[in-house]
Amino acid sequence: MNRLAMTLPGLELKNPIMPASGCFGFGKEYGNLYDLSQLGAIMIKATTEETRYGNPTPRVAETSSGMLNAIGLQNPGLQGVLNNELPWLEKFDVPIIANVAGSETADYVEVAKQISKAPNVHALELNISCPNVKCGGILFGTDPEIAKELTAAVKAVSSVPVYVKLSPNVTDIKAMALAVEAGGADGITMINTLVGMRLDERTGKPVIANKTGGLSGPAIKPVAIRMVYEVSQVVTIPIIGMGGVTCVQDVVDFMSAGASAVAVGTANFVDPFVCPTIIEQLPARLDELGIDHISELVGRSHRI
Amino acid sequence: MNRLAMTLPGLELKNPIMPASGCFGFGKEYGNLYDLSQLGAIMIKATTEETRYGNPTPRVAETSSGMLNAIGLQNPGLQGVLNNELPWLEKFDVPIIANVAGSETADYVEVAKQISKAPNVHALELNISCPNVKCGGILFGTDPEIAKELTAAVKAVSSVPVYVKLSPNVTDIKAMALAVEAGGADGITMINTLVGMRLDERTGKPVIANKTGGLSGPAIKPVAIRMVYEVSQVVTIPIIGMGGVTCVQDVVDFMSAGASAVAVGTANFVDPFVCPTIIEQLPARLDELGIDHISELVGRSHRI
Amino acid sequence: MIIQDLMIVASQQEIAKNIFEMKLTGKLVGEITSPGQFVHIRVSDSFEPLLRRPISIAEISPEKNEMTIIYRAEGRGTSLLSEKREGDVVNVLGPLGNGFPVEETSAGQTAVLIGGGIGVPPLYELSKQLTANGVNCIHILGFESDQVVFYEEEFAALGETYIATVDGSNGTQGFVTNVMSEISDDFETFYSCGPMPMLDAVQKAYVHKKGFLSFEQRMGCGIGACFACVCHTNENATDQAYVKVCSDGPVFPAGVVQI
Amino acid sequence: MIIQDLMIVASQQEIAKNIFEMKLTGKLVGEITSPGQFVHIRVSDSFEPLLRRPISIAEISPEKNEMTIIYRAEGRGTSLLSEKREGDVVNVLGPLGNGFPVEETSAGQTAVLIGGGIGVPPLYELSKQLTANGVNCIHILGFESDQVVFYEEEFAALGETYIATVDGSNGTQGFVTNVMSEISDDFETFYSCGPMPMLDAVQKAYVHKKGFLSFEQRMGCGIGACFACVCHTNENATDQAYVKVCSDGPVFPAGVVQI
Ligand SMILES: Cc1cc2nc3c(=O)[nH]c(=O)nc-3n(C[C@H](O)[C@H](O)[C@H](O)COP(=O)(O)OP(=O)(O)OC[C@H]3O[C@@H](n4cnc5c(N)ncnc54)[C@H](O)[C@@H]3O)c2cc1C
Ligand SMILES: Cc1cc2nc3c(=O)[nH]c(=O)nc-3n(C[C@H](O)[C@H](O)[C@H](O)COP(=O)(O)OP(=O)(O)OC[C@H]3O[C@@H](n4cnc5c(N)ncnc54)[C@H](O)[C@@H]3O)c2cc1C
Ligand SMILES: Cc1cc2nc3c(=O)[nH]c(=O)nc-3n(C[C@H](O)[C@H](O)[C@H](O)COP(=O)(O)O)c2cc1C
Ligand SMILES: Cc1cc2nc3c(=O)[nH]c(=O)nc-3n(C[C@H](O)[C@H](O)[C@H](O)COP(=O)(O)O)c2cc1C
Ligand code: FES
Ligand code: FES
Repeated sequence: MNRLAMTLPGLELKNPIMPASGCFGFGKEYGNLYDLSQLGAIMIKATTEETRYGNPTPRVAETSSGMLNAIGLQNPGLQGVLNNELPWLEKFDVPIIANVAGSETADYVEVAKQISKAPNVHALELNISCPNVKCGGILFGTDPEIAKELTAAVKAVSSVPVYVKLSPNVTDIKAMALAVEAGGADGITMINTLVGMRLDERTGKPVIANKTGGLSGPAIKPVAIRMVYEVSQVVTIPIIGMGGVTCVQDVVDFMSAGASAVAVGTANFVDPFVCPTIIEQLPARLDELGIDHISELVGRSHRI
Repeated sequence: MNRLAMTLPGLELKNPIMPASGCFGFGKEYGNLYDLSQLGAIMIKATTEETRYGNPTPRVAETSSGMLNAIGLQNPGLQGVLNNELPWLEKFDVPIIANVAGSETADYVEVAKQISKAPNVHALELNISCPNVKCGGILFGTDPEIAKELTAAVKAVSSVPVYVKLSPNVTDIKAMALAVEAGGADGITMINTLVGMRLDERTGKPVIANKTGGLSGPAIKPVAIRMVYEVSQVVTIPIIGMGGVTCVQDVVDFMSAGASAVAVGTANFVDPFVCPTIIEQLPARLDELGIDHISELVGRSHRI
Repeated sequence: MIIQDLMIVASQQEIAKNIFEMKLTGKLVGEITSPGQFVHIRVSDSFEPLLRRPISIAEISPEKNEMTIIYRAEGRGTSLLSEKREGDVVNVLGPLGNGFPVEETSAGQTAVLIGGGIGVPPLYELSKQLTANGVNCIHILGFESDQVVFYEEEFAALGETYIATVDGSNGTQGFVTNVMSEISDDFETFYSCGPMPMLDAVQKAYVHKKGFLSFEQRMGCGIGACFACVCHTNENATDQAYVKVCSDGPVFPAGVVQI
Repeated sequence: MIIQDLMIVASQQEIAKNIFEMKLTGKLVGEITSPGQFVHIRVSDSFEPLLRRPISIAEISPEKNEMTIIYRAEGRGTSLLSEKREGDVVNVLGPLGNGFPVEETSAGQTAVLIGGGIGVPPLYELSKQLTANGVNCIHILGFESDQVVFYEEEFAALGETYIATVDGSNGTQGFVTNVMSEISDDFETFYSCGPMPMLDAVQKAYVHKKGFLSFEQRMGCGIGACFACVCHTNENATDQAYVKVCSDGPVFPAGVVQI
């Protein structure tokens, strides 16, 4: 028995640890550092229909126990990803979750339809929550009805299960979760970044060229845990949790809150080996907690 | 000329620095440590009509660069505050901002009416945003229409200007700000805490008895700065900014974002002398920035 | 008076497994008024970890402006504290709270001091002051195992001392209550500090005696302003009556606080 | 190969006002392939401050497994780094990026090395390697004032060295461009590192020469995965063409990057 294995829609995970979208590119750079087959899965950088350059620089700024980013969905476009990025990843024994983005429903549908056919793409992650794209994107992530319709439209064309990534910048995260579940989502990934800003100490102007950026890192973990805790009690589809994970205890916390798997974002920049390190340390932590299989952790915060 | 003086509705501030509500009790404890007349103002702990014990303990938990609290509006009740707390503060030359809370409109109105008559209460701060009270409270803070009506009802009875304290746990902070402005608010104070949770590392259960708590401290500063930046561009009433202030640069940042004064919350627990220290250091920082009067900072992030 | 003092580490020593004894010098020591008071320590210059850590004062040497604290390096705050070296500066707020009333036991009388784990430290200064006053002190100290027993000899030098360990690796096997049931109850007062279940058991066992218990709660400010550390009292049935552990306590007469 | 190495501080010294020279030993040194590569340093064991800091490699001594970095202690990250002492461990990721192409200048030819402020350090190892190859190096180094000038003698030992300071307190008053306009342009290549406006001026002044510029950008990962550090290139008009400073650079041939 593999005590770390988890099964989620479309995903047979050796372990529940995967790098989060946008924090791991398309895997190449980290693939030079370690064997990517160790990972439970890989969430690749958002893919849009056309090539995107993204926002002007500076695109990142540091904050207390966190960072802001406004990359702006830079990516080589659907064809670039299909032709140059995904094939390279085929040599690893690891399922890919393709992060799909766009400005309107038609874009999402087109990308979803085609990318879901790639042999190593086992699931889609609908990025309806990126705070750094101006047109459209933000609406999808904050209006339950629109999110539901988009989910349904993508589900209709996707060859693989569809996870929807929720934005924390909403009044009622449960309503958003229930809406995408009703739209047919097979799972939820959460949370994306909180919208934040840092000002230059001297000039008082925003440090990031895009002005606002997405806050990630340990600073947001309490918000993420709370949201996973709330959402996991109202939906029946599984959750991949994220937001500030840096160590094995954070993984235990997210799974206790109700996540069935956990993604690691910003921490990859601090320690490029963070994912394999966590995976290596998980069994010992389960022993300390007296737990046989990692699935026993899921939702224990609210189980009686 | 006092280069730190700021004038806001109801408030002649020697300097724009004041302790935030709930982080300074009713002033007595800090009054034993330093002369409270140094402060620009004092925001006292939330007052409700009746005496409240608040939530069970544990009520606080630490997080990365932040903390969670779920005090639950413990306070001696309106009569207790009027009879025992406010009179003690009269010996200091400092305007008091009374934080008013309740479960329904009638409670708010009653407290506002009476407490606004106290001689040293120069303004009210309507706490429509406390995330730790179950009944009612949370609704006021997230629905623009209800917030507007509450503001209008309190304005109708208050003898002093009314500031409304906004919750960051909303999809559209600008809509909330515009609503309370339309309801007649004289100013806005922001932000209250983000809703978060911490789990016990071993048991996986919430550390805080109330389960969720309000996240405060440096971790939330980027969210607060972003919201002040956004709101100050759509309202004409002044903003008292807060969220993670620990040092003189944070004050510069909040005023640059668009705040006319700044409140210090959690940092009082870390350094009880933080407010007088910041006040003392402000003139030198203005010199370094080449700024004559502190009001020149206000909104420079978005001024051309 | 409460002051914020930049104290100097005079020494730091691991005296049992993960248990550190730290001696600090500074003018704060001159403000301490009773054993059982505590200090609130900033473990880092940065805001991470954010909150101060409450630690009891274990011994004072006013003539040297020196105090001792004894703490378990457990979470990230106390671990950082344990990395401080002789000569380092530590930001300490204190003295805080109201300690044990030494005057409640008179010369010639007997007092029983019952401590559990990291509740033991404040009893040391208490015992020193009581014995200096001519009080006969009996110490009952409970620990997990012999590995984490500390100050056994120091207490023994002041009076009769019994150790209880959960695994029996030192002294009586079991809890302080196992020792308590074996000693004579020919004493006037008891003083206790330790985990809640222990305080509860002690209070129940000695319900007819005059006693004082020191409580722990999660803290924010440590000075009475934030209402983080409240406990219900047994005063009335409305559930409205409370005390703050940081400023009203941490020591309360037995029976006052709802356990 | 890029590795994450726990390097040991061999020495740390303030060599000018707020400018620190740190020598680090570890096997990472064996992986360095060219001058102008940089390392990404974790300044704290905690996650506050969160991000690594990119710092150029200023000198290498492969035989000692030692490298030198020179940095200005400015913000909270570099200030923490400046508190490290001999024997401390520093978590270093590297070597990163592509450095200056030494082979682009042949023995007997002349190269002009132009550095500004904290852009000066990588030029030192570059000059050492060039001169070792028989290249004649001319150094033009710009600083704010004499207080922050460093390595003047070290550069002078390798070749002709001109200093420019904004306030004129050392060398020519003004910028590196003031020196550039005075020296002969009888040279084959130029190499430059410093602030954007300086790189821009250098590139414009030497538009007909073969040159290499090292760029700075805010970074996330430092290895090419996060797209934080991109710059537009002059390649086409669609604005889609870009390079990543961390993994494609930081050194690019003059003219490639849009300034
Ligand atoms: C009045 C008082 C006196 C104390 N005296 C001592 C003493 O002399 N020696 C000693 O070893 N310990 C003592 N403690 C307990 C000590 O405060 C905690 O062990 C310590 O705060 C844990 O911090 P950490 O960094 O190890 O843990 P973390 O897990 O990092 O702590 C996280 C947060 O929880 C709080 N916390 C965790 N455990 C406790 C606890 N048991 N009580 C209160 N807050 C807690 C911390 O202060 C911090 O805010 C005392 C507690 C109180 C209230
Ligand atoms: C390839 C490269 C090589 C460098 N080599 C050197 C060197 O040899 N010596 C030296 O003193 N400095 C060098 N720098 C600049 C150095 O990285 C910054 O001065 C440093 O990161 C500032 O960190 P801080 O903690 O002082 O400032 P903070 O204000 O705390 O920094 C906040 C954030 O902004 C980033 N940041 C701030 N300034 C810069 C900058 N100029 N470039 C990139 N990121 C920045 C920090 O890395 C951090 O993420 C180099 C930069 C790059 C990109
Ligand atoms: C630099 C950066 C780029 C990101 N890009 C994407 C993206 O393309 N698509 C997406 O869904 N999320 C993106 N995210 C969000 C992360 O996937 C993750 O949801 C968030 O950062 C919270 O996790 P963390 O705190 O572990 O970083 C990005 C985050 C960062 C820091
Ligand atoms: C322990 C605690 C108690 C608080 N109580 C109140 C309160 O009674 N009323 C209120 O409006 N805000 C209350 N707040 C919120 C603060 O006033 C402030 O808005 C928030 O903490 C953000 O600022 P900070 O990061 O500087 O703490 C409380 C915050 C804390 C930490
Ligand atoms: S800790 Fe703030 S009141 Fe006790
Ligand atoms: S810093 Fe991440 S791509 Fe360059």
